[in-house]
Amino acid sequence: MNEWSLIPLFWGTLIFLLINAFACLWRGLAGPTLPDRILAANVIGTKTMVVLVLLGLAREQGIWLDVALVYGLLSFTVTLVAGRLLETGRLKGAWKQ
Amino acid sequence: MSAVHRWVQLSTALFVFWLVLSMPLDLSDLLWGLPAAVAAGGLAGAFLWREASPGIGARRVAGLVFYTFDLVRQIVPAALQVARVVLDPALPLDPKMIVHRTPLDDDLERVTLANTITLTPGTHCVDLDGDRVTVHCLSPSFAASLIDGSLDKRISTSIGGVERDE
Amino acid sequence: MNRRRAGRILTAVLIAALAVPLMYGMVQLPAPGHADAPAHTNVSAGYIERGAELGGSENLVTGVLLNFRALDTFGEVLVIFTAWLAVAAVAGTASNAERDPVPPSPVVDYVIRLLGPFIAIFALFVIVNGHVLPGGGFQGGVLLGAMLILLSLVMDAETVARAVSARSWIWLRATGVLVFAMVAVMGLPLAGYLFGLPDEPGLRQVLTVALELGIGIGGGAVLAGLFFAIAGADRS
Amino acid sequence: MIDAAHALLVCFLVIAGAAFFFIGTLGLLRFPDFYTRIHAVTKCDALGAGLVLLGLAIWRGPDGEGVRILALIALLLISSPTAGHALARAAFRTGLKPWTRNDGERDGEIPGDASERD
Repeated sequence: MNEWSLIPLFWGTLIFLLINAFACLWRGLAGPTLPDRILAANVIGTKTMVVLVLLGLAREQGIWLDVALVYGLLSFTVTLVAGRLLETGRLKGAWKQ
Repeated sequence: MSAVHRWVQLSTALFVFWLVLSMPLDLSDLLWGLPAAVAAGGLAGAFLWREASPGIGARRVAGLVFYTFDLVRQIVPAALQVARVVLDPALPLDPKMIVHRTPLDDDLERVTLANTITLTPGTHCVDLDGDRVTVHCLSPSFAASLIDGSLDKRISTSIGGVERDE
Repeated sequence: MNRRRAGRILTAVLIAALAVPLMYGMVQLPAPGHADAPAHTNVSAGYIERGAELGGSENLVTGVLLNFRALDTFGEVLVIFTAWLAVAAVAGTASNAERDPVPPSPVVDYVIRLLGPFIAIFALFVIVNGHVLPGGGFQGGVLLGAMLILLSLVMDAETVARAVSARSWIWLRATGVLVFAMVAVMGLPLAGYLFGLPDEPGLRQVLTVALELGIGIGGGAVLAGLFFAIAGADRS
Repeated sequence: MIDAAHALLVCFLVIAGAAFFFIGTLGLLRFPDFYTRIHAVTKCDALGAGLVLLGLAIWRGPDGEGVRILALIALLLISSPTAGHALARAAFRTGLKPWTRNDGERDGEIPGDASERD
């Protein structure tokens, strides 16, 4: 359908995002506070999600999209649970008003 | 709004989502999707939205889609401003915490306000408690549209509307 | 201090050293189902030729997992359930949640309530389509577990107790094992041996999806149960 | 001609998204404290991922995958600010003090060097 192939662009973007994600690891390593580290993990999660979608399109395999959706949801869960752990100092089965 | 109405509303939204997931469609997708959506919608209505509905009807969905485009139009120029701050070697930051009292009184409107503040470059919603919104801004100039109330007004015209969907 | 720093740098180097070959390996992965892939040139030729016909599933992996190697998969489901039993025995089940000082943010509360049913539908979609697409019970179970964990952040204890009593949690967690055992025994009259699936394609598909649903629901409940047990043990 | 314009639009969106990702990374590494970092990160990530995914959705056209990418964008637009807000609120409620201009000037500290705050 497309006479122009954009696959090289996708691979380039993918590699660029991976380099970015590795740079973000520095903040996760250096901190200095716990929220900073959680934030770094969150950022890397978003980048990974986009990388998964790019990988799916570059390799013409639609299943990566579902993987990306699952990954995005899990990364969201991790950030919220980590934030809640930070906020209350403990994890809880249920919250009671 | 009655429980049955809520059930139908939630299940319809879930069924549409199922159809989006299973494109291209065939008959077995419909056969599996319908009971799954009805069951999940019923459970959600019974346990998650027992006291109230999410407050999203067809009109509000349209309003939200419209609002999203509006939001993107606001975000891009402000993002460029923040980009300038990040790239500036001197980092011209002057962070401030401000408290804003919002006239919006509906859950969805307040959540939209908080997420709009967070997505708008230069401001970040730190806490939402009743009508008190605590906002961290990179410099006071970024919060102008929040303080003068034009953000609240824009949200209430897009998704508040003259009459509620409920 | 210096040793700690050195340890950190060493860790970072080791992780990078691990990540680079992993990424290289992932790019080198042959396309799924490609005939030249090393995994496919030997034994699996037979699977590829007759797997779809004998396995009772459009997806070869699912056919192998749920039919040819059903006993192995049954073992995996048992292992997951046993893991929860062991953790629950050591850590307790944390059913008596006490008052939590900080209420969750209204934004988080609203968004989780809004997204929760959609996550559940997506999980069911992954489970039900496991026989066509890669994925299936275990992955859908992870999603269900994530949804339960998310909901537990914003739901109050009474609603949770009303939705699922402590007793039915145990049955939910055992769903995978129970469904598997049932299908295994049903194989005796239907096909003449344990784990046998009948020849009729429609019935075969229903049984496969039932297995996937059992794995998914049981797995999700077990995952959430592990989280709750560990979370409960943390607050001394 | 249509094809060329289509491809150029996709190129533009993907590259613009990648640029925002880069700015977000830079902000995460350069900004002086947690609150300012989370600013850079939530915005640039949501916008960067949104633009890249929008470009990809346009490239795929209105088939199953294109629509699924749109669903992914919708998820991102809801989840990303919510996660950012939850994290900032957790930090705020546990008493993490925001950095202000005066701190930097008083200590003669270079913004971006946060090694003293713990």
